[in-house]
Amino acid sequence: MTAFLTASLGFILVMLALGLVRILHGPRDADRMMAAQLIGSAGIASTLLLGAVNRSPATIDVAFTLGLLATFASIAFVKKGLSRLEVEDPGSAGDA
Amino acid sequence: MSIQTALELVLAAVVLGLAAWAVAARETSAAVVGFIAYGLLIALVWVALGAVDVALAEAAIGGGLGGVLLLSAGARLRENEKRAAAERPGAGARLAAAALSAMVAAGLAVAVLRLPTPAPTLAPQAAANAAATGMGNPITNVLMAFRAMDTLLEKFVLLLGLVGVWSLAADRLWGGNPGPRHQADPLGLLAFLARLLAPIGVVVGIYVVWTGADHPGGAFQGGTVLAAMWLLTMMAGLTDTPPVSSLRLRLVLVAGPGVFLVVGLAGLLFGAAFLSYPAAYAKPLIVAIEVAMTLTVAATLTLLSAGAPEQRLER
Amino acid sequence: MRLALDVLTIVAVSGGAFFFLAGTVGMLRFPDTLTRLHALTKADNLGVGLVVVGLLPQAAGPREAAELLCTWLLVLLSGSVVSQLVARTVFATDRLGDALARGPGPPR
Amino acid sequence: MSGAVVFGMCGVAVVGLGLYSLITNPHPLRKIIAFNLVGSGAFLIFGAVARRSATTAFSGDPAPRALVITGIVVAFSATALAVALLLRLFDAAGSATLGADAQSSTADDASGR
Repeated sequence: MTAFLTASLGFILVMLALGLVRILHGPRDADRMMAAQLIGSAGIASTLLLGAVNRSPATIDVAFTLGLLATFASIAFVKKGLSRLEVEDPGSAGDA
Repeated sequence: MSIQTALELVLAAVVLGLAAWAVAARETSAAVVGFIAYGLLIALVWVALGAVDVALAEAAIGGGLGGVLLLSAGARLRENEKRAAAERPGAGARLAAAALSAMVAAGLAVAVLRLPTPAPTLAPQAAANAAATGMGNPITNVLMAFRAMDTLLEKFVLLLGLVGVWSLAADRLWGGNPGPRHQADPLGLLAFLARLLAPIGVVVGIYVVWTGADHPGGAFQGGTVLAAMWLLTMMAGLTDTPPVSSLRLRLVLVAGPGVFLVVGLAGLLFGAAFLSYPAAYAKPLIVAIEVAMTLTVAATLTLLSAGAPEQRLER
Repeated sequence: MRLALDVLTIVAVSGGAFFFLAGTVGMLRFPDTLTRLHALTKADNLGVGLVVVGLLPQAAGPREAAELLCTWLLVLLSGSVVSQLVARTVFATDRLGDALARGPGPPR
Repeated sequence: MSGAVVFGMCGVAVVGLGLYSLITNPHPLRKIIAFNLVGSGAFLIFGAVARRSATTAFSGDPAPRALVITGIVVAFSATALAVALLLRLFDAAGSATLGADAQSSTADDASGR
């Protein structure tokens, strides 16, 4: 079983490495951010598999923390994207 | 070459690729995204190195708070891009810098490869003295007992950093709330996510602190998760940062180092030395310090990410 | 029993790996941002989900199993909401781009 | 070749990359990222050193790891301070570059993005 899990881990890592190409190419920032999110998800799955291979239950806590925070940067990205649009679009400029 | 080494090589190559991208990317925003992905993956490297405690800290800071900090700064500095690019050093200077960096790296590589072969380790000593604190996680023991002075001073560094950030406020804004007020639809998706995720995250943060006594985890990691959740509610427009003149906020900020210092001085008065815990009360004292430290870390990291005061104090 | 559980692990983890493959290929080959977002969500939801399902039989106890499931639920929740937000940003940017391309003046 | 060597070398390379970027990249925010890369590489070297002493009983030396956790938090606070300084400089001077003629720029924000 360990051999199979290790092989799957390697496969997902290679997929993750291929995801780098999208970060490199873009062309938009949204594409790069999505690629980073894909890398985050693959990182979570790899962490879980690595924990199963090493038989260290505490590793799940790392995956859990990553799951909680992996989308954090995307949220900040969306916020900054939307705020830029609001600045350029005078119709929705509000002061509250 | 075993399959495990192959895996490690792939992982190291991906991490290096992301680091190289963060260095070489032309646009700053692209470099920031590369660095965020790097921060997410470096946690995986720490798991592979068997250091789950560090992986937790790196996942929380590198994946969460650091990315938010750099992304928002990058968005505000967008206008700066062209001006900075004009100052790019010439080919000769870049070549010299590359040579210097390569030399430093080569020196480090030699040092890493020539480390003494029966590797010196403090792990047996840390395990042998674990009974003195009653906690099973050697790293928590090192942080809170064996090298408690480092941790105490590090708390002061955090606080000094925050004082530095706050002191950058314009005079008329002093005492106001740090960072810009985030605008968001209170019934929108982001607010929905914040309402759902933040309570879960608070539980996770407390769990990480609690489990840190005997398993990987601890006050830093838990406090960072709490900070991220606070920041999330702010980004969703549900709450605002507290004004820096708030007394309650300042009490929370000094709670960690304060309790630590009081316990340390008590050790000097009643025990053997500064920061020595009496054996009977070692664990409750350490837990008390950790609770106070968690609150301080959470508040400090949140406010460090929010930045200097930018809103006028409302009376 | 053990054998059946191991077979479940192999099937589910392979399925998860397949969806990571699909997500990555989609991320690299799909023509525009929104279709790439579609590919990303497959890896997010099904990739992580199937790996979690596959690791459940290998978990040491109920606590570990519960943590595994919670990890997946977290990824599902935040991944789906953030994908929505990204899509909205992309839409809004596209609309703005169209408006700029049309130039000032009343729309015809 | 063990994990300690692989990731130790990875840390060495990251330090080299970060140092190069710290020197040559003109954008101050990129210098901050580079500074973080150098720090991260140094932490990785620490992690490799801690990993070398791994035995069946211990996963490695806890002392360097505790240092790394301290270091991560300190590096974050230094980063936050640097970012705050940079944003303040940008607000005050209208540009944020480290060159000698940084003050000569004018506010030409009317031209748009």
